[in-house]
Amino acid sequence: MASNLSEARNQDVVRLAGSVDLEHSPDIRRTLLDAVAERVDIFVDLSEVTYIDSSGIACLVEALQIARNHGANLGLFAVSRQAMRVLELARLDMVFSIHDDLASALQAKP
Amino acid sequence: MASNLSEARNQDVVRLAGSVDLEHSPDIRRTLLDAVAERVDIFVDLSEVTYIDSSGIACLVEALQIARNHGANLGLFAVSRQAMRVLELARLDMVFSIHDDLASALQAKP
Amino acid sequence: MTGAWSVTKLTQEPTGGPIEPLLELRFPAQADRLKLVRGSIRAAARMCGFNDTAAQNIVLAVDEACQNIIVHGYQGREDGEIVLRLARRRDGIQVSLVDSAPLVDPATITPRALTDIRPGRLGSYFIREIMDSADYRPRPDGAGNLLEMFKRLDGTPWQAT
Amino acid sequence: MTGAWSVTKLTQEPTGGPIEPLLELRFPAQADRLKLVRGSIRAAARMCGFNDTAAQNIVLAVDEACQNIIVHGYQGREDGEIVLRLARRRDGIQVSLVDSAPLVDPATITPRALTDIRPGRLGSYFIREIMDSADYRPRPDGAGNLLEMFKRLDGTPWQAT
Ligand SMILES: Nc1ncnc2c1ncn2[C@@H]1O[C@H](COP(=O)(O)OP(=O)(O)O)[C@@H](O)[C@H]1O
Ligand SMILES: Nc1ncnc2c1ncn2[C@@H]1O[C@H](COP(=O)(O)OP(=O)(O)O)[C@@H](O)[C@H]1O
Repeated sequence: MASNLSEARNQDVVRLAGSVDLEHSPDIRRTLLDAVAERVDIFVDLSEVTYIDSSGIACLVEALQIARNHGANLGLFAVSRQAMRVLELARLDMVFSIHDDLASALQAKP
Repeated sequence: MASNLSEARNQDVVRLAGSVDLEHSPDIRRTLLDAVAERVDIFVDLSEVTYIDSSGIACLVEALQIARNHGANLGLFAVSRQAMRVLELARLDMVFSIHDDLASALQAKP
Repeated sequence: MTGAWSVTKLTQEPTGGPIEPLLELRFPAQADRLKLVRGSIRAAARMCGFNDTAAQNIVLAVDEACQNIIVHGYQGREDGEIVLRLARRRDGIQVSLVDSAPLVDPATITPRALTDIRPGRLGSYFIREIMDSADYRPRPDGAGNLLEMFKRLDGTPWQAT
Repeated sequence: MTGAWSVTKLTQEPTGGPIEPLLELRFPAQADRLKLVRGSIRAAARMCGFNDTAAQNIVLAVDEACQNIIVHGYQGREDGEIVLRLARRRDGIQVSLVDSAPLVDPATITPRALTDIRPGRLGSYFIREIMDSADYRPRPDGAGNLLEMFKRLDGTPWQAT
């Protein structure tokens, strides 16, 4: 129920937490688009996401598209059970590269 | 939010779980009163209690009184944070004997 | 405290600024419905700025007030309904409960004494312990009761009147 | 599926036995209110017999339908209100949403195709994926829309009409 959302930018890692929903997606979208604007690979930590809706998924998809247009990538890691359920519902679990943790995400960098 | 309540009688241990509330307290009262009717010391496991209200507390108090009238005791152990908060609000944390786990509860038996 | 604990400064002198409606819930006065509203009360309290422990206490107080309407107000009448309104004020949360039960005499609502170790009178005790005010009065149309409760954000303790 | 996905067997031929009202919620059509109702939807779905994963999916579907009313129906109008009714049927959960927004043409509600990798049209896609039916029609008084959704307990997949 808690909607506390924290985003921490640390190099190429963005951490989303709490409810990634209509209330918070405008801020989250800004954060993600700022991150991908730098044209480096971005990894998004979804471990603390307790709720995500279509507006949250849309932010991730939009950022992924921009990253790819730059020849970069946007990967997800430590995806919470709640977030994975919704990614699977959206059939986007095969579209994003999804990693267990940051270490394997960095490993997988081409 | 879940209201699944399970009570397992095992010798002198009663386990309460889920919501110990107005919906479930008639059943819980029956279980506790049956237990204390046997005139032995009873230990109640509250580790899985996610919600308890006045009707749940009332069941525990009534069973405690009957146990004491028999010269027996009713102790609580592994009290969940939610249940402890309510026992403290009711100022009953000093009335019940409260133990960390079943082993220490049995140890404390006079 | 002098017998009843019904009239408080809150309703006489609302000083907390504008009241912002958050959510209204309407449900049959039955014990198995209370689990459906607890999450909303908790989330509303969080939205008003309470920490999670305080929010859980507010859930308990409101739940107890609903239970009293179910058990004492409607006395098990199957067609009873409860309306629960949650509103935000700058200085706290305001919770209103409306029923269509026979009029309550607030003087009969006597919480247990602290030293009482008996099964009853815990509900009103929790309400008084947790909330800053609880004001029972008849609905304007006389067709039931209105219970107005308020909990301040700063946690100032209960003030008897 | 033929264009719109609005008319289903459910409303033409209710076969699920009596409908038992569980809870009605009424709130301003604003994004920050949705967190207040999610817990109730989840608890109601559990009460109707759904497991927790199914209940969380139902929360998502109903939340998306509310979002569409907020974003597309009221288009940010501040005085809009949403009424959400949760009811139990022997064979599942029935969820109704009432608004006072301009009438919706269900034919314009076109979920994304599975292969679409674009940010939009996910809301109606989730509703269709999760629920067994979603039936949009005008309120009897014409003053807004009524969306009637149903999810069967046995999980029979979506049936286009
Ligand atoms: N909504 C109400 N309508 C009528 N009487 C009430 C109501 N709330 C409380 N009371 C009265 O106040 C008494 C104390 O209530 P409470 O402390 O909740 O304890 P209990 O429900 O265990 O009696 C009740 O026994 C009842 O007589
Ligand atoms: N309640 C509604 N009122 C008006 N139009 C709606 C409503 N719900 C859906 N729509 C229409 O259906 C389209 C698809 O909705 P949806 O799949 O939720 O995606 P999105 O909200 O991202 O556009 C919307 O763009 C809108 O045109």
